[in-house]
Amino acid sequence: MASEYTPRELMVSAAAAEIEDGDTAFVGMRLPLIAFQVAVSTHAPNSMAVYESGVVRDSPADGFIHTMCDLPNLNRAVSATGMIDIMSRLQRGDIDVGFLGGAEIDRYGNLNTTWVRAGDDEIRLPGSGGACDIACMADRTVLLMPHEPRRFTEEVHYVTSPGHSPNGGRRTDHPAPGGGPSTLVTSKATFGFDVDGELYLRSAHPGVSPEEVLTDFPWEMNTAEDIGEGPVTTTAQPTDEELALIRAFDPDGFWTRS
Amino acid sequence: MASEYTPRELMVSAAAAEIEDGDTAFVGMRLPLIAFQVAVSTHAPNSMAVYESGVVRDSPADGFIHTMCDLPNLNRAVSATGMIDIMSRLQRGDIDVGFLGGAEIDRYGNLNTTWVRAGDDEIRLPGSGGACDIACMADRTVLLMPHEPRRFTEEVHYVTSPGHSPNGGRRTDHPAPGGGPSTLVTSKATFGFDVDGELYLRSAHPGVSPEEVLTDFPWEMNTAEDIGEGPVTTTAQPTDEELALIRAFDPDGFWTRS
Amino acid sequence: MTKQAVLSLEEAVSRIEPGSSIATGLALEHAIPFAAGHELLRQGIDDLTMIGPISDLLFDQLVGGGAVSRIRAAWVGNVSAGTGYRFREAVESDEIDIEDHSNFSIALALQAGAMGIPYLPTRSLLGSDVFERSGLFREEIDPFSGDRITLVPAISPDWAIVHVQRASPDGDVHLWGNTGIIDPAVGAAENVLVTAEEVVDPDVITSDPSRVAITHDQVTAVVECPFGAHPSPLAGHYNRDNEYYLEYHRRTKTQAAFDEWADEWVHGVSDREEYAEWIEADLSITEPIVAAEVRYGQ
Amino acid sequence: MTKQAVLSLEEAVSRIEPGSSIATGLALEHAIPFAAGHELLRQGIDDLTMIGPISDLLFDQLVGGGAVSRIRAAWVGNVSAGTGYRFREAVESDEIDIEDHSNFSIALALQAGAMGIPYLPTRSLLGSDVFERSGLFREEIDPFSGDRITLVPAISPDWAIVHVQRASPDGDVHLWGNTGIIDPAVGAAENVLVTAEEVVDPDVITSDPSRVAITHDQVTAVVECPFGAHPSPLAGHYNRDNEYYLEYHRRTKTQAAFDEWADEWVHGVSDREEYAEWIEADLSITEPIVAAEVRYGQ
Repeated sequence: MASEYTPRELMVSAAAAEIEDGDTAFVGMRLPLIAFQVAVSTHAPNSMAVYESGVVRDSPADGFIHTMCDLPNLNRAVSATGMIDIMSRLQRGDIDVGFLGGAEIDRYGNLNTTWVRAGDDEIRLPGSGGACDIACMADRTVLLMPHEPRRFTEEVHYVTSPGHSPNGGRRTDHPAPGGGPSTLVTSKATFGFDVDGELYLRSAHPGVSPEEVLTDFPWEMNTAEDIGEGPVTTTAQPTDEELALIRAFDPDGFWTRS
Repeated sequence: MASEYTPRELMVSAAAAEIEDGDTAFVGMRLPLIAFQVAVSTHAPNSMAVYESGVVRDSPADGFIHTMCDLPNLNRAVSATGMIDIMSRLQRGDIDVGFLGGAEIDRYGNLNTTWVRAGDDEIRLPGSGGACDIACMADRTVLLMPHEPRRFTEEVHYVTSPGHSPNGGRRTDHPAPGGGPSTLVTSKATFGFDVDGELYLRSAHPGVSPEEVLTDFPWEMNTAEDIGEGPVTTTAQPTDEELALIRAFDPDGFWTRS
Repeated sequence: MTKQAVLSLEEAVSRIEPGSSIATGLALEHAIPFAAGHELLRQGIDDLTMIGPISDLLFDQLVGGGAVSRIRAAWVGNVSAGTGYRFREAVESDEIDIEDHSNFSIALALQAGAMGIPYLPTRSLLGSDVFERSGLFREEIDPFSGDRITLVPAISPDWAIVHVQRASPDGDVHLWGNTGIIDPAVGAAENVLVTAEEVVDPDVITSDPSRVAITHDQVTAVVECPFGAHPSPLAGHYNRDNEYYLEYHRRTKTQAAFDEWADEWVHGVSDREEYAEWIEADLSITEPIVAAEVRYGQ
Repeated sequence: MTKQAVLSLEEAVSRIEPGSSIATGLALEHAIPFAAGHELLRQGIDDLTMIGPISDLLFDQLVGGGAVSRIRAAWVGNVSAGTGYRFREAVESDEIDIEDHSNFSIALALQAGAMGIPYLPTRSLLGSDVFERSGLFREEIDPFSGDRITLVPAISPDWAIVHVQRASPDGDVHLWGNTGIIDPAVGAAENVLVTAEEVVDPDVITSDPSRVAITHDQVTAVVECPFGAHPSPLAGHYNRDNEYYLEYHRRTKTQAAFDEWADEWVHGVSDREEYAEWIEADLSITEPIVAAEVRYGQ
């Protein structure tokens, strides 16, 4: 039996699983800060993380990090330079995986973190940060979002972070050089992107039914089964080791317990 | 009475005089290495020097420097970065004066340090280094050459470091953004560039007659008098203070006594 | 070009004219010049154009204080809590003009300014609305490969404001840890205001030329300003005051609430020494790491 | 990406294939990797394309030793004495191909490679024969201002060879003093060979992340190589051996004379330890300057 865990702890575990050993990951704010530390402490000891403020790390921080610039994230780092260096690594194709969040997503993985519509009003969000750059240029991106139906939309109101081409072929007919989104992790399920760059349901989190997940989307979404990838599975629960690490890296549960 | 001095010591003194207080100078190889140190030690205490290897200095080195990268030139430097930083200062217009040498010069101050012709043969020289960049982008450049008639030519064989436009107006009708050459110092005389960007004789060094200087050029060269700048003067001799400094900065006379 | 004299924060900030463009918050969540920003508010210097990458809170405070007309940035909010309410309300009600960037586009714009070139090309932006809904960037064809490429035009701010660990009185600066886009912004800016945790003897700075990030010829004013980056962290000096960010978030949902917050934390503070006494959290460095020795010499 | 093991100079250099392009001598007259260059000659690795800014002597030696087919550089010679006779003779007799650059154009070409973009624009070059007689650069119109501008296309060398003060066995590097175009070249190169004056415990390197100039993911091989930059200077370690440059100049006017010189100084040396014993000049640092303390921590 696995321990009790929060949806965010499961998301961190699922995000960590997307980092392969040897990967260089582009890590931004919030949950990915914890996910990289879990990955490098478990299955991906040779992975490395870059942060747009200038830091490169290949080990977890010895202390809670609220932001990439918190001092524990600098101690014993591989290096600390500036953004041009980090973004140049991204632009020249050295980043294997980048993490992105979004207030809205469409079926091609376009993300919006700039402006959303609420009835007749427009609501202003903080904006891109480095997300647009990561979305354009990382070899692949992993998207993390709370599972709320209002976030799933036929057309995002503003494409902050581009996904795949609506013309099929994923990034073939798209001006961005990176590979585009590979995985979406929500608080209820994980999703892949098919050969045409469209979202499909890959696994539902423990206790969530695939049907329940699918009805949250305003379009007819495929499942892994529909595209010949085998049945929709149940997302792996975080292991006890992972939970212990998550709670060590986020001791007050600031990012992962609420 | 001034002390005895070598032609190169006079050239260093004349080059130093071209650095104004508060200037940022772009300094390369050989005599300018000594000239900046003289200037900052005498009339231009607020001048600064940048070197394309990455060093910025505002004081003389405490020891002989054969090259810009010799360790005394790094000690107590203002900063040490890299070439992109230094060349960016040049490109954005922060360099007041740059020093250049040449194997050949024409009347518009075009310099050649790449290929020269000797009869039917072509002789390969080391090339531009940063000279082309300094020539294109410094606010003004000061040119230093041994006074040898074969170096003065109607058309240089290769324009390593561009001078003024042959169409008049100095740099007006020229693609390089800097101000172009302002002074030529040879081992016999100093020269300015007139409103059309053409060389004219400004002063002859002590013991040299202006006529003797003019006959060394294959074209009819104007003098200061011809262009209404007053008579051709005699170049100021290095002062005792300057000579003492030159001999402190170049104790074995490697650059300045031979 | 001439060397600087150390000024008071008040005197230094008073040199910034209303209507100026100011790049700051350049090291992202590190070393944000909050002290200088709050002095802008105290002096009522307004109509500012703020330029930055991720801005963790300071831009929101400047907007709340009525100092800002325009923002050219990649992200404005509160990294601990998300939304910056003052920014959001001002943009939604068209009180300020916003030019949306990505972190890289603002970095490249300043880098182009620092390099003295009209633009830098990038493989980012195309396919996004950061590109499509902006009149700033251009799509061109790379003449070497035929590929589509984006050109980001240079930005040269009137001012860059930077907080650093130590500076000489002349304005030569040692800075370490995350630097974000400090280098490009300092290179691009017309004037640089340096607030330093410590003003030190010039010999300290010249002992290590490779650590010098800003040279005096680039600097307009130097201010000694202990705790000048609080609540953001400063490498080697103090940790981030996370609770400050959360309290700010709770207390600034309306303009009236912000004004009350600012009366307390900005206008109610006569100088940074007094301010330092207010800070309740223990942010001190309790586990120092000393950098390995480096020698120069001849 | 994976961390490196420390190799012998022989083993590390043997990984460089004939026909490779190699950027080196990147810190100009500082920290030139002469030891690695001489090992290329001993192993007879030839048909090389050498890439660099000012090359103070090493390219001349590699040309003299028959290792070079092509040079893409701004200056090749001997900074103490001017002409590099082996280079001059090889170019004049068309034995090697030369692509003329300015220091900035080679810096920008590598910087474009490091940034992953096809070119960088510059205000330099136009009006010179460095531009006119080259098929490499392009003149374009800046679409923002209408000004004429030069585009310098990216160069991505197969190898960069760099000599540094200290490296961890993994390949993380502390480097200080003049760095010239080391950063752009390391970013642009497919492989990086680091020769280090000292290989040190990783804790030495991680004590000061802001001093790290090269990270292990960029590095293909690390070699401990004391005196590896001689006769060029290395900040904090040894001064320049000026007499070496003058002697080389006197002794290499003909190919036969060069061969005799190389028999002595290159082929007659079994390893760098033996080489170090040959050096007659006292190049040691007798007036050290210790960099002011810097702390990290939390």
